[in-house]
Amino acid sequence: MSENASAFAYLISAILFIMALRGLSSPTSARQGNMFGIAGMVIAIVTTLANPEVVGYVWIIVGILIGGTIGTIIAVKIQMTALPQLVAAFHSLVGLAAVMVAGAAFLSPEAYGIGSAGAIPVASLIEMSLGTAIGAVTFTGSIIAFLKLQGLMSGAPLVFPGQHFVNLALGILMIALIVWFASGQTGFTFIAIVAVSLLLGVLLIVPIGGADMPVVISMLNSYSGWAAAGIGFTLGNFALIITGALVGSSGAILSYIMCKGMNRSFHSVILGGFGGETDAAAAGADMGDRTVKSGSAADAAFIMENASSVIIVPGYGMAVAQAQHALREMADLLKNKGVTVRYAIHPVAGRMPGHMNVLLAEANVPYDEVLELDEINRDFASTDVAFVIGANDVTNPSAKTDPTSAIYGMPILDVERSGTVLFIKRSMASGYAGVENPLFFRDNTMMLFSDAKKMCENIIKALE
Amino acid sequence: MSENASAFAYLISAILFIMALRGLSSPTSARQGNMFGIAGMVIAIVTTLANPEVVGYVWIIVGILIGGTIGTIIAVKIQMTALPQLVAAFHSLVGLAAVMVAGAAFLSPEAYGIGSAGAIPVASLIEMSLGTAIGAVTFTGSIIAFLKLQGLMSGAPLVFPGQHFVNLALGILMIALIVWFASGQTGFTFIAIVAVSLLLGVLLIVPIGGADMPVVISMLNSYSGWAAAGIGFTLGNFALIITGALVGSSGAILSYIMCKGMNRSFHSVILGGFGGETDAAAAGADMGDRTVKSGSAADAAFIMENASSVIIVPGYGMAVAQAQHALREMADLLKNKGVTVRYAIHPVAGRMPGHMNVLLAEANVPYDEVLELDEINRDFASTDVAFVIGANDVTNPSAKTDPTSAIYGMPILDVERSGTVLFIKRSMASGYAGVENPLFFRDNTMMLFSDAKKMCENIIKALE
Amino acid sequence: MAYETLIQMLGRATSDISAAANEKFVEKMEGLADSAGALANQAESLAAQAATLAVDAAPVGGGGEFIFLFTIFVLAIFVGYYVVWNVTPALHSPLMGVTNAISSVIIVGALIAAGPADMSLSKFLGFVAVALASVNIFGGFIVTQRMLQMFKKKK
Amino acid sequence: MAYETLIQMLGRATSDISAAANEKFVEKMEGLADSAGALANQAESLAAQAATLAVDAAPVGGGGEFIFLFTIFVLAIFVGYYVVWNVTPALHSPLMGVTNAISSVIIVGALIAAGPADMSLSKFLGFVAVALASVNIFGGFIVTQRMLQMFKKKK
Ligand SMILES: NC(=O)c1ccc[n+]([C@@H]2O[C@H](COP(=O)([O-])OP(=O)(O)OC[C@H]3O[C@@H](n4cnc5c(N)ncnc54)[C@H](OP(=O)(O)O)[C@@H]3O)[C@@H](O)[C@H]2O)c1
Ligand SMILES: NC(=O)c1ccc[n+]([C@@H]2O[C@H](COP(=O)([O-])OP(=O)(O)OC[C@H]3O[C@@H](n4cnc5c(N)ncnc54)[C@H](OP(=O)(O)O)[C@@H]3O)[C@@H](O)[C@H]2O)c1
Repeated sequence: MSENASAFAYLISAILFIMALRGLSSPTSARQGNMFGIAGMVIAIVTTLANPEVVGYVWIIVGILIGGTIGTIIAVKIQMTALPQLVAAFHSLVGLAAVMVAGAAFLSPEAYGIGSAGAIPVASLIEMSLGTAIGAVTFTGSIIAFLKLQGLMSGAPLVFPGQHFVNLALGILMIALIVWFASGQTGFTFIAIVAVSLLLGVLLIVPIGGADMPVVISMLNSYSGWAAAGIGFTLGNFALIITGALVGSSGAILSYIMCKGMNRSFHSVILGGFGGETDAAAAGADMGDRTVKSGSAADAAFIMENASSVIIVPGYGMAVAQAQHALREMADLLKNKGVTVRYAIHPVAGRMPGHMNVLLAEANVPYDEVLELDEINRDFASTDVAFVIGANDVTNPSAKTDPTSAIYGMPILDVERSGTVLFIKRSMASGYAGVENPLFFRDNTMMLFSDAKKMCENIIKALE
Repeated sequence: MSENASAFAYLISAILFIMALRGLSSPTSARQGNMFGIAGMVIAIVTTLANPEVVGYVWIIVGILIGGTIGTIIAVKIQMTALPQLVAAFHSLVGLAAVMVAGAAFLSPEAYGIGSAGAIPVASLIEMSLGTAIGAVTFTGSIIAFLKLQGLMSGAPLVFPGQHFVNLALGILMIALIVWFASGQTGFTFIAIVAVSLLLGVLLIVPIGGADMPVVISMLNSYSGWAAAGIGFTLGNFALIITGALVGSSGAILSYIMCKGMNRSFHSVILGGFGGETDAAAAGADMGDRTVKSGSAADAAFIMENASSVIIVPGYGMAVAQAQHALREMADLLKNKGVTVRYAIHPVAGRMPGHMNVLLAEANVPYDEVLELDEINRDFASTDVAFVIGANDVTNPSAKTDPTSAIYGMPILDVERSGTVLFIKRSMASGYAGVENPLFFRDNTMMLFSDAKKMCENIIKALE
Repeated sequence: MAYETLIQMLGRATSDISAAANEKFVEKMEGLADSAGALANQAESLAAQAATLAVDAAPVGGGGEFIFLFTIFVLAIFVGYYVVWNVTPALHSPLMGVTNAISSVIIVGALIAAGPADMSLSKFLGFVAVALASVNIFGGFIVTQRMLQMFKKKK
Repeated sequence: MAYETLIQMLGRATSDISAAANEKFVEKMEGLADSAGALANQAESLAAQAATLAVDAAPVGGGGEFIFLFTIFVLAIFVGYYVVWNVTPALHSPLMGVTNAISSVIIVGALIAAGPADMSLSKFLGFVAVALASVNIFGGFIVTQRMLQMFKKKK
C-alpha cells in the first residue's frame, strides 16, 4: 500500500473506534459497537502488516497466537465480580508493551523513520523517553492496583515517612535522566529511565488505598492514551493519535465522574493515605447508647410481600457476596406476588463505574428495571420499602446534613424517604469512606445482619 | 506570520467556533459562547490580514466598514418576529460572497497558490466550479425564500407543468458546463455556470410552499457549509474546513429535526408543491353538522382564574399577531391570583426551530417556565386548562389516531387530556399542514375567535 | 496474501479456544473474522481510491496533503454532529444566527482576493465579497447576541 | 501594526452605530473589541510558539507535518469528550473494557519492530510487545462482548 493509502486505512480504523465508543450510548447499540471496534483493530493490524518493511510474519503470528490465546482464555473464564482486577491486569500489559515499543524504536530507529541508531532527532528522543516513562509507571502501578484489588496485597494505604520527598527526588532524577538521554542517547540512560519509572510506579500507588484503585486505574488508562498519542506523533500515525486522544479523554472523564460521585478531589485521591478496609472496621465500634432494630429473613419477607413497591439498592457488599443471582430470584418472587420491584444504582456504588449494572445484567435483570440516581431518586418518597443490600455510603444522609462529614456534598440515594428501610450487611461497620451511617439508628430502619447472599436465600425460603 | 503559525491561528479560530456552538447547550453559557464566536472571527480575519500578500488595507477596511455598518443596523433594528426572513436574507449574501471568492480565485489563482491564470489544476477547477454553483444556488434560492417569508411574493407553491424536466435539463447542462470549464478554463464557461446556477436556485425554490422555507433555509445553510469546506480544501485552510463541517452538520441536523417534527420526508419537502397559506383557508370551510362551542374573553378569564394550573401552548398565530407581550402580562395576572402557569413548546411550533422560545424570551418570560414537549407532555392530564394561542397542527390528535392524515405519526402536545382546552384563533381555518383539527368539536373545548393579541388584551381587562 | 492466511489462522485459533467455553460466541467470532476480512478488503480498495484522489489533489498546491485535510474534515464532522445535537432546542434560533455568522469565515478567501495593492477585477470581486461577508458577520453575531440577551431565568 | 488600527477603527465604527440603538450593547462591544485584540495577540504568540515546536518536530520525519497532526489530535480530543459523555452510565464498565482493548492499537508500533526478517534485540522486543498487546486486544474485546451480551431488555 502506498503511504497515502495506509494513512487512509488508519483513518478508517480510528473512525471505527469512534463508532465503537459511540455504540455504548445505549445497550441496544453496544454490541454492534464492539464489532466496529474489532473491525477497526483488524484493519489497523492488516494495514501495518501490508507495510513493505514488515516481512517476519512467523514471529508475528506466533506472538499474536500466544497473546490471543492467553487473552481469550482469561476473558472467557473471568468472574464478573473480578472485573476491576482484570482491567488493572490488562492495563499493566499495555504499559509494558509501550516500553518495549519505545525500546525497539530506540534500537532500530530506521524502521520507524526517525533517523539512525545514535543519530535520532532530539524531539523523537524526548517523545520516546516520555512514552517509556509513562508506560513503565503504568506497568508497575497497574500491577500494584491489581494486587490490592485481588487481595494479594493489603488494600490498606502503605504510608511511610518522607514518602513525598522520595517521590519528588525520583521525579527530579527522571527529568535529569531524560535530558541526559536526549543529549547522549546511550542505552544505559534508557535502561535507567525504565528502572526509575518502574520504581516510581510502585511508590506512587502503594500509598493509595485499595478502594481508590478504580480512580487510579482510570487515571493510568488516560495517561497511557496520551502516551499512545505521543508515539502516534512520532510515527505520524492517525490511528494511534486519534485512539490515544479517545482513550485519554475516556480515562480522564471516568476519573472525574468517580471523584465527583465520591465528592473527593482528584488531588486527594492521588496523594493517597485514604480508605483502607481496616479503617472501616474500626469506625463501626462506637455505637454509643443508641439502639438498633434488627430483624430476620422472615420479618423482611413479611414486610416486602405486603408492600406495593420495593426499590432495591445494591452496593459493594452485593458484589463481594456474589448475591446478584439470589437477589434476582427474590425479586422475581416478589413480582409474582404483585409487588413492583425496581433497582436504583448510585454512580459510585460498588468499586468501579457501572459495576452494579454489569452484575445485575449477569443475573438477567432486564436493564430497563435498573435506574440511575437522577431517574429514581424522587420516587423513594412514594415507595414502601427500600431494600439496601451491601450498600452503605451511597445511602448516608450525613452527606446532605453534616458539613463536617468526609462525604459531605456527595449526591446520595434518598432511601430514608421510603416507608421502611431494610439494610443487609454483616455488622455495624461503616463502608468504604469510613463514615458512620445515622440511618442504622432510625425508627423506620431494620438491619438484617448476615452475608448478603445467605440473607437473600433465606428471604426466598420465607417467601415461598 | 509563518505558514505554520497562521495554520495554528486558524486552528484556534476553528476551536473558538466549536466553543461558540458548544455554549448553546444552555442559555446560561450561550452569551459567552457568542463571544467565543466573535473572537474566533477576529482571529481568522487578523491572521489573514497578516499574510504578507495582503497589503491593500484601504479597500478592505472600507469593505468591512460598509458591510459592518449595514449588518449592524439591520441586526439592531429587526423585529424578532421577522427572524426567519432575516436568516434567509443574510444567507443569500454568504452565497454571493462564495461565488465572488471563486471568481477571484479563477482570475488570480497565484494569490491562492493554485497555479497561474489559464493553468489552474483540474482538481481546483472542479472545487471552484462546485463552490460557485452551490453559492449561486444558495444566493437566488435564499432570495426567493426571503421574498416568500416576507410576504413580498406569494407563499403558495408555484408549480408549472414540466418543472422537474426543466430542472433535470438544467442539472445536466450544469454538469456539462463544469466538465467544459475544467478542461478549457475559459471565463465564458465560468459565467455560464453562474448564470445557470442562479436560474436553478430560483426554479428549485419557487415550487416549495412558504411554510416549508425553514427547512429549505437550513438545507441551503448546510450546503453552503460544505461549499466553504470545499474552498477550505483548495486553500488548505483549517478554519474554513472545520467551520464548513460545523455549519454543514448544523444545517443538516436542523433540517432533519424539522422534518421529523413535521413527520415529513426531506424528499417531499424538496419536491415542493406543499403547504400554501391558501390551502389552509380552503380546508376550513367544511364543518359538516358538527357544533362548536365558542366563548368570550370574559368566559376565558373566569375559567382560568378558577383553575389551579394552566399550560399555555403558543403557535405560529402568536408570532403573527405579536401577542407575546400581552400573553406574558396575562400570565403574570394569573400567577398573582395563585394559578400555576407554564408554557409548552412543540419542536416545530411557529415557523422556525426555537421560534417560540425567542419570542417568549423577548417578552421576558423566564426560560425555566418554558418546557419542551418531552418535559411537559405527561403533565397535561393533571392540568385544568390548556390555553392554545395561535397553534393548531401541533395539538391535532389525528396525528395519533388517523393513519390517513397528512400529519399521522407526528408527535403532538396532548392538550386534549387537560380539563378544558381554550383555542384562540381567528376562524375555523386549519393550520400549515391543511389538516382539520377534531379538537375544535370536542365538549371540553372552547373556541375564542379573535386575533391573538386582541384576545389576550381583553382577557387581561376581564382579569383586572 | 500472507495476512489472509493470518486471519484464517486467527479465526481457527479463536474457535479452538472458545469451543471449550461458549458455542454461540464461536459463531459470532467466525462471522466476525469473515466480516472483518471483508471490511479490510473494502478498506484497501477504498484506500486505493483515496490514494488516487490524493495523487490527483497533490499538485493542487497551497494546502499541504489531501489526506491530512480529509482527516481533519472527517473529525470536524463528528465534532459538529455532537456539538449541534447538544444544543438545547430552545436555542435553535440563535444557533441559526451563529452558524450564519461563522459561515462567513469565507471572508478569509475574500480578503486574499482584496489583498493586492493594485486594482483588478479580482480585487474588486474580493472587495464586494468582503463587504457582503461583513454584513453577515456583524449582523449574525449581533442578532444572536440580541436573542441571547433576552433569555432570562426566573428571578 | 496595521491591523491594530483596523480593530480600533472597527471598534469606533461599531460604537457610532450602536450608540443610536443600545447603550449597554456598546459597552459590551467595546470590551469585546479589546478582549478580541488581546486574544489575537495571545494567539499570535501562541502561534509563534507552535511554529517553533513545529520546526523542532519537522525533521522528526515519517509522519508529515506537525501542525496537521496536532490539529487532528485536538479534534480527536473533542470527539472523545463528546463520545464518552454520551456513554450511558450503565455501560461504564464495558467502556473500560473497550478502551483497554483499543489502547492496544499500540500493536501497530510493535508489529513494525517485529517486522524485519533477521533476529535482533529490537525484533525480540517487538515480538514480546505483539504478544502482550494481543492479550489485551483479545481479552479486552471478548470480556466486553461477554458483558454486553448480558444486558437484556424486559421480555
Ligand atoms: N463505584 C466506583 O467507581 C467507586 C470507585 C472508588 C470508590 N468507590 C467508593 O465505594 C463506595 C461504594 O459505596 P457502597 O454503598 O456500594 O459500598 P460501601 O459504602 O463500601 O458499603 C459496602 C457495605 O457492604 C457491606 N458488606 C461487605 N461485604 C458484605 C457481604 N458479604 N454481605 C453483606 N454485606 C457486606 C459492608 O458492611 P459490613 O462489613 O457490615 O458487612 C459495607 O458497609 C463509595 O464510598 C464510593 O465512593 C466507588
Ligand atoms: N417551527 C418550524 O421549524 C417549522 C418549520 C416549517 C413548518 N412548520 C410547520 O408549522 C406548523 C406549526 O404549527 P403551529 O401549531 O404553530 O401553527 P399552525 O398549525 O400553522 O396554526 C397556526 C394557527 O394560528 C392561527 N392564527 C394565524 N394568525 C393568527 C392571529 N393573528 N391571531 C390568532 N390566531 C392566528 C391560524 O388560524 P386562523 O387562521 O383561524 O386564525 C392557524 O390555525 C406545523 O405544521 C409545522 O409542521 C414549522
